Amino acid sequence: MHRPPPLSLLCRLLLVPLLLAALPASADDDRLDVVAPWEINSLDPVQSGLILGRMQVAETLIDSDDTGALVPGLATRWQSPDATHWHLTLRQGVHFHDGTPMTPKSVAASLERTLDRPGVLAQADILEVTPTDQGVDLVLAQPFAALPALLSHYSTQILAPAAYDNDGQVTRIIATGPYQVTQLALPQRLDSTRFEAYWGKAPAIATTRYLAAPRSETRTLMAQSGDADLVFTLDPVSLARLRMTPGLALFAEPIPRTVALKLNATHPGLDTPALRHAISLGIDRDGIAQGILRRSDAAAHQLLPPSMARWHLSDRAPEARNLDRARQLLASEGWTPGPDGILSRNGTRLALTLTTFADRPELPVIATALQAQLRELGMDVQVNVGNASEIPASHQDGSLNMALLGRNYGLVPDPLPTLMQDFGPTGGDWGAMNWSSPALQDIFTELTRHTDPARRDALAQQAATLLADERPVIPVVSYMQTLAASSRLEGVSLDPFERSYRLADMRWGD
Amino acid sequence: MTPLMEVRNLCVETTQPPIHTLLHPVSFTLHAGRPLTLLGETGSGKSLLAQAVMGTLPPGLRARGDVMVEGRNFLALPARARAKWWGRHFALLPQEPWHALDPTMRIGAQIEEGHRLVAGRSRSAAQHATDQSLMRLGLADCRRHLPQALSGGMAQRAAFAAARTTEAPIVIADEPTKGLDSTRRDEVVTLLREALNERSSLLAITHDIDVARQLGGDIMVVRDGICLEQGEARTVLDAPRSEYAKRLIAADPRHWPAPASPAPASAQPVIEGRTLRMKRGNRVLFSNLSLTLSPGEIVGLTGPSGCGKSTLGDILLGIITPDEGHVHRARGHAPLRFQKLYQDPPAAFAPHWTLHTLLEDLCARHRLDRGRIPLLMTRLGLHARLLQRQPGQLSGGELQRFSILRALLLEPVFLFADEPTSRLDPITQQDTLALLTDVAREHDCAVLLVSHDPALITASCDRQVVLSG
Amino acid sequence: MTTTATHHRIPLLRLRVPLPRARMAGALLLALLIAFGWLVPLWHDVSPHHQDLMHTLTPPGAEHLLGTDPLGRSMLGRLTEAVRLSLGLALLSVASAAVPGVVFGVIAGWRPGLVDRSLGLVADVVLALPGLLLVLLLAAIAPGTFWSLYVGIALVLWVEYFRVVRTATRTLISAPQVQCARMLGFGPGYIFRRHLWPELAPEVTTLAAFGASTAVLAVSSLGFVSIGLRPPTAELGLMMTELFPFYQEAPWLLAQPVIMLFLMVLSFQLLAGREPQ
Amino acid sequence: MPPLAMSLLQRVCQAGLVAWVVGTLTFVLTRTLPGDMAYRIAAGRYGHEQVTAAAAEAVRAELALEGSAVQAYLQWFGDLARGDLGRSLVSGQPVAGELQHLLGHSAQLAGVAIVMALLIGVPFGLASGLSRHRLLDRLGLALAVAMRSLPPFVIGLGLIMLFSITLGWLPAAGSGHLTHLWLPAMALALGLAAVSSRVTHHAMARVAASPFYAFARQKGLSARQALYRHGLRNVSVPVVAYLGVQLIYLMEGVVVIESLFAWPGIGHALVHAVVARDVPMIQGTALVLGLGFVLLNALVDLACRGLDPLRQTS
Repeated sequence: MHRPPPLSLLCRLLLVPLLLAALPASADDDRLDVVAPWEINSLDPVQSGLILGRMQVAETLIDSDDTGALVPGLATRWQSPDATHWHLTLRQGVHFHDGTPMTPKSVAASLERTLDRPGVLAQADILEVTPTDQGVDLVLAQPFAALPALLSHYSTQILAPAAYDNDGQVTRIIATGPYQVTQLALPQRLDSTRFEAYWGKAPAIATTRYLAAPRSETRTLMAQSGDADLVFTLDPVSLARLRMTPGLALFAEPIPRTVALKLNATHPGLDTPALRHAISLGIDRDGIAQGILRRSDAAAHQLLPPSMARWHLSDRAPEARNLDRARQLLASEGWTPGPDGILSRNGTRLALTLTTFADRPELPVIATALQAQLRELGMDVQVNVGNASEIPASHQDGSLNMALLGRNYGLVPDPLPTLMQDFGPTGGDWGAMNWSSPALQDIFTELTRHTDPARRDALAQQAATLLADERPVIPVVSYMQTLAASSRLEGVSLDPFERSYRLADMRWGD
Repeated sequence: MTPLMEVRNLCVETTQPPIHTLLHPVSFTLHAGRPLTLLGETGSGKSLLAQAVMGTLPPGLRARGDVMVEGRNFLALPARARAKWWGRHFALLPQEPWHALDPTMRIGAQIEEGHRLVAGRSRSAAQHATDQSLMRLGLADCRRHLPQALSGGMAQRAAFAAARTTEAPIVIADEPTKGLDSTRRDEVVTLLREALNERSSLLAITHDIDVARQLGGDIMVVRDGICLEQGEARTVLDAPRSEYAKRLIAADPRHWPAPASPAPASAQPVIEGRTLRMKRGNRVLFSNLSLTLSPGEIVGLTGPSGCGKSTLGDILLGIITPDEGHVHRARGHAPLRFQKLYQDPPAAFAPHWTLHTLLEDLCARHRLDRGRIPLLMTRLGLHARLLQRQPGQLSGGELQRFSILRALLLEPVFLFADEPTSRLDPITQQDTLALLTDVAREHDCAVLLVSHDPALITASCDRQVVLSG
Repeated sequence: MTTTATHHRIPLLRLRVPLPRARMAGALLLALLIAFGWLVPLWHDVSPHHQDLMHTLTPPGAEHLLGTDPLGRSMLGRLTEAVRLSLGLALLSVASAAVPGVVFGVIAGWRPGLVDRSLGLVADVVLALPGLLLVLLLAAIAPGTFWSLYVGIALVLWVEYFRVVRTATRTLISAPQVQCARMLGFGPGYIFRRHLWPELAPEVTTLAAFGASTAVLAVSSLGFVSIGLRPPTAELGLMMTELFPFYQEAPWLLAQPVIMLFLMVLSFQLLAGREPQ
Repeated sequence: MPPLAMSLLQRVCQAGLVAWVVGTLTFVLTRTLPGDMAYRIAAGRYGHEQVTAAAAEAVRAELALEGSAVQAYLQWFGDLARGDLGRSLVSGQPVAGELQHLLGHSAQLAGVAIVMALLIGVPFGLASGLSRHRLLDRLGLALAVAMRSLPPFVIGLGLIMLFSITLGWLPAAGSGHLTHLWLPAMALALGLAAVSSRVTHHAMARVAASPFYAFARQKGLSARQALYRHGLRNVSVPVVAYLGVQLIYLMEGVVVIESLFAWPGIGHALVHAVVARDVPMIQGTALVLGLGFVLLNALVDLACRGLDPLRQTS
């Protein structure tokens, strides 16, 4: 008795959204679209300098090349008689994006401001920054040979005086890079355009856009659909697929970033080198490399990669998984399997909590793998996936057992500052816990004084050996920086220190 | 006198096997200006007949036979084509006008749309026609009302106006007076009579003998889908031949036997209302009203609908507190012994449980003697197997008798019967009421019986109270 | 058709009554799921946590009936665990949402005026609070525990039950059948049992059916923004997020928990017999 | 007091109460949450790995986190009264400004999603509600159940695969251009449409079975006339009323969809704020969402009154 409404009407209504949607996607073709995971949560270089640097909006005084050797940035020369007093000579004819020239005063002001923010610069405690007619002079409390390396860290990027308001907050990004910000929509998007008055070689590509896409699936899809021209940090799973995708070129470069196990050296199950060695032996690095990272060469047997030759023990053979050896070591320390297969020593079971965080999607997965592998050794491991800050926090209150983290030793081209942070006299938030070695401290202090390369090499090797034997932190796998680029782009290359996306060197092919 | 519609061996049966014949073949002719009334108790297939003629049978049923209209067999037409005749050749007066009107549309609009879309008049003409019909039906000021603002009678008239925008020659009225009190009922009947003229005619379906008598014309007595007798109204009503027709006519309260000799009003009244006053909104229902009931006394309460009959009863039961005055109950009676019978039996039972469960609950609650149930059931003519059914599966009459039984279990001293039989067809009504009064007298239980039918009250009560409203 | 009284006389009307067949199917489906979750491990004993990083993402086959996940764990093992956990927790959240919802709903519907108004206001406010916030905060209070997620979700869902039950109760409580029951001397308990509950039950069970799926989905959504992860436990919602990255390399993996959830919701649906109106 | 004014007054009270509860709840909870706030905030600011004890202490000092909780609490309401939502602890930018930007995007998304959902769900519901074939009904039910058991990100994925990878019609993700809106909106809409199609179906079926609908036909109205004049209005009331409820589901979906489609939205922001213990941001977001919800429901009320004259009188 009741007929459905005429089909025509129905279809029309159903089609509307599709029709609306069917508008042609307009990806601005001359603009260089860059996609990476990291969101921009502030205008302040101390917080978001990473992206400002990579998008080549802001620059540091000192730069580095692919080998990690320091090269001139906004400063052309830097020297110090005693590693305590430093003289930097600034590059001439540099202009900020607002057209004002870069002066020693403005640089000094910018550095001063960076000093009262937390950041790497804190390590070399700088007493004063004084502008000279040619550049700036820095006076340190005690010698610090690696200062130039610190000055290449993004948190020390130089902004124009007009960038700050009265109480030192950054209100606009006015820097010196080849690209200047045209629009910044926190936390997702940064549009920039070529800065015509740039001191160096003018970029070929006029406009760029940075888009933060936290999900790796999203990034992969954007690469596949051609929405983005440069897509960074691809998840291992999608690489094979992207290789197949026409119109895409894949780039990969090992980077000095290592996934490592941070151990609480006072925990009864971790308090001797032998125990830590046992854990190291229990880890199936190749399995993790193959199964999770999909790379046979990902296994890391030392904290620092071969690319950092000074700190890498080239003569030391990689240690394969060896459960029997591991069990022996554990037994030698009095840990023997109980009825439930869990190790125990006079009545106490060996139960550990492995803390990690999900900001890096692979970490929870690796943690899960480690959980199972250590279980084979007889360790009862609980995985706690939380917020990154829980690691330093629980380091400070001493509640941490084990933590799985990714540590970038190339934060500044010279790993020394990072290592000093991690393995200082009281350990380090992202390094050793309740472990310290006077010997290592001596090596570090010497390293801060000496500038003679040969001497430094020797010292570095000693340090590396010490860390490799004591294992306060156990390396698991090493990272690979990955990039999917539109094959229309020419001059694409990866920076092993992830300082720059090198957009200025790229151009559109045809 | 030309036949408007000729129905030959029309019968209704189920489509799925086992094939059930719900309406046995009937034939009749509807002449212009001469109404035909189908008389019979509810559920006797009358309504099916109307639906069969209209072609609005519910799914699972089908009609066979011929319905000749204007020389064509309407029944043979495809459903779509039949729908085109609705409102144009047939005007159906719905059973419950209140529900037949769109609750969210103003009365005027609901009539006007017919004039425009069905009769195809221009906007202005439609408006004019609407005003005309509203005027004629005395609804002039209801144009912008919503159905909920209308009384049953008004709604029936509005529906009538909406259904007959094209002056369709064949008017079919299905139980047009259902649930209306006598005065409203007469209005509707006159309304229907007005619809009759040399071009049009009326097929009315009712169980109300008065309606049949007032409409005149021909009558068909139907029961259980079988036509028992048909003929000229006067002859059938005055000299019924079929047994059933006789009973049906006898069941009219006016033909009931005189009530048994009134019980002697004992000194001790069981319940007493003194100087009661009640307002609804700003309208005074009654004031300074006093009445007393003695044990075993049956008191009738009549008055037009909305005059506060139910309210008075609820006051006596203590469900409502009066604005003024107070209710005095004889000492020594538990409040449980003051009970009520509802107008719509199904609404007074929890629908999801068998009567056995419900009675069991009652006995358990008050530690009653279960032994009395079978006795009372036989006394009330209820078959034991009914206990296993859920309320929805019983007929109104059966269910009402169960509510009497339920009340009796509590040995009531006062029963407020709020139109207990108005939803029942005449015969059942007579039986049920007879039972009620008899049983009440046996148990020395006072009854306040509400009805809008004075005849019924006079026929079954010792004395009566009339609320003027 | 004419009056209720005639219904039992016309046999075809029984056709109108919703067929119990659907419910049977629902019960059967649920039984199968339960069997899958609890019985399968009995004859097919694979640990859901045992890894084999050399055989990851293997397609369904003789060795692993449902294949292996990215860590080379048996999907069959994980699915069984996930079904057990998700069923249990879904029921937990449904219960912790339905019970207060119904209780307060009945109270509010029964006692118009102040009680009703204040309860209604509370409900409105809870409704207005971003449910996400409540869940996130609760998840943050007891990090890494599942119950906190599900109870947090319940905190949001109870309002639905409340609203439905309240309106239903309002109309019922003024109906003659309840007035009559009062006159017959029955108390609130009885009235709820015999008069209210039978009317409320279908609505509530239907809400519950959808509530269960909402809960599981919410957990997967939270997992998607990396909240509530707790390796190596398998839970349907979290499995979906875990397996999402492999949608193209091993679509069958993602499909498995999704299908399981679909069957779960469907079975609840069929059991409930109706949908929210 | 007329019912309309009454309900409006109720809404206003509700809004006030919401503001108070949001402020209090978020404040109390964030203060009682486990984990050191300073560290959380530092992590939010400097990114993981850059969080050090030093950084955390600096944050603690800068924000005077040790200060009296009660004072901070009252402070917030004081500022709120002056329409100041404070500054984000992470970005240092004014919360109001950020919300404006984020809310704008989320509102777009939600708005378009709801419209799409209605455009898809209602016609389907009407058709299946009117047709006598159980098939459409069963199909609708199956679809609805399927949609309710598919996590939003899977739906989103499917859409991207179809519309941007296979057909290349629409950008996969991102923001800044109108075309970026359609896919995320549709991903949300499909879920909603599943539900609203069922609501419509039931409403339509109920109306179609009602005596007044039958009478409308018997008056002589054609099927379409009956539908348009007596069907749609009566159906629309429950459908619109249900929109109010659907807004809740929307919120949950929005978070996922926003992060999948890299859409700068408020749900995404809320998650970040909670993770980073960015109290002013949490409070601001929650407040805006809460009030928005109250407002929308008030609108739904009005719409229902407009559609259903019964509500105006009663």
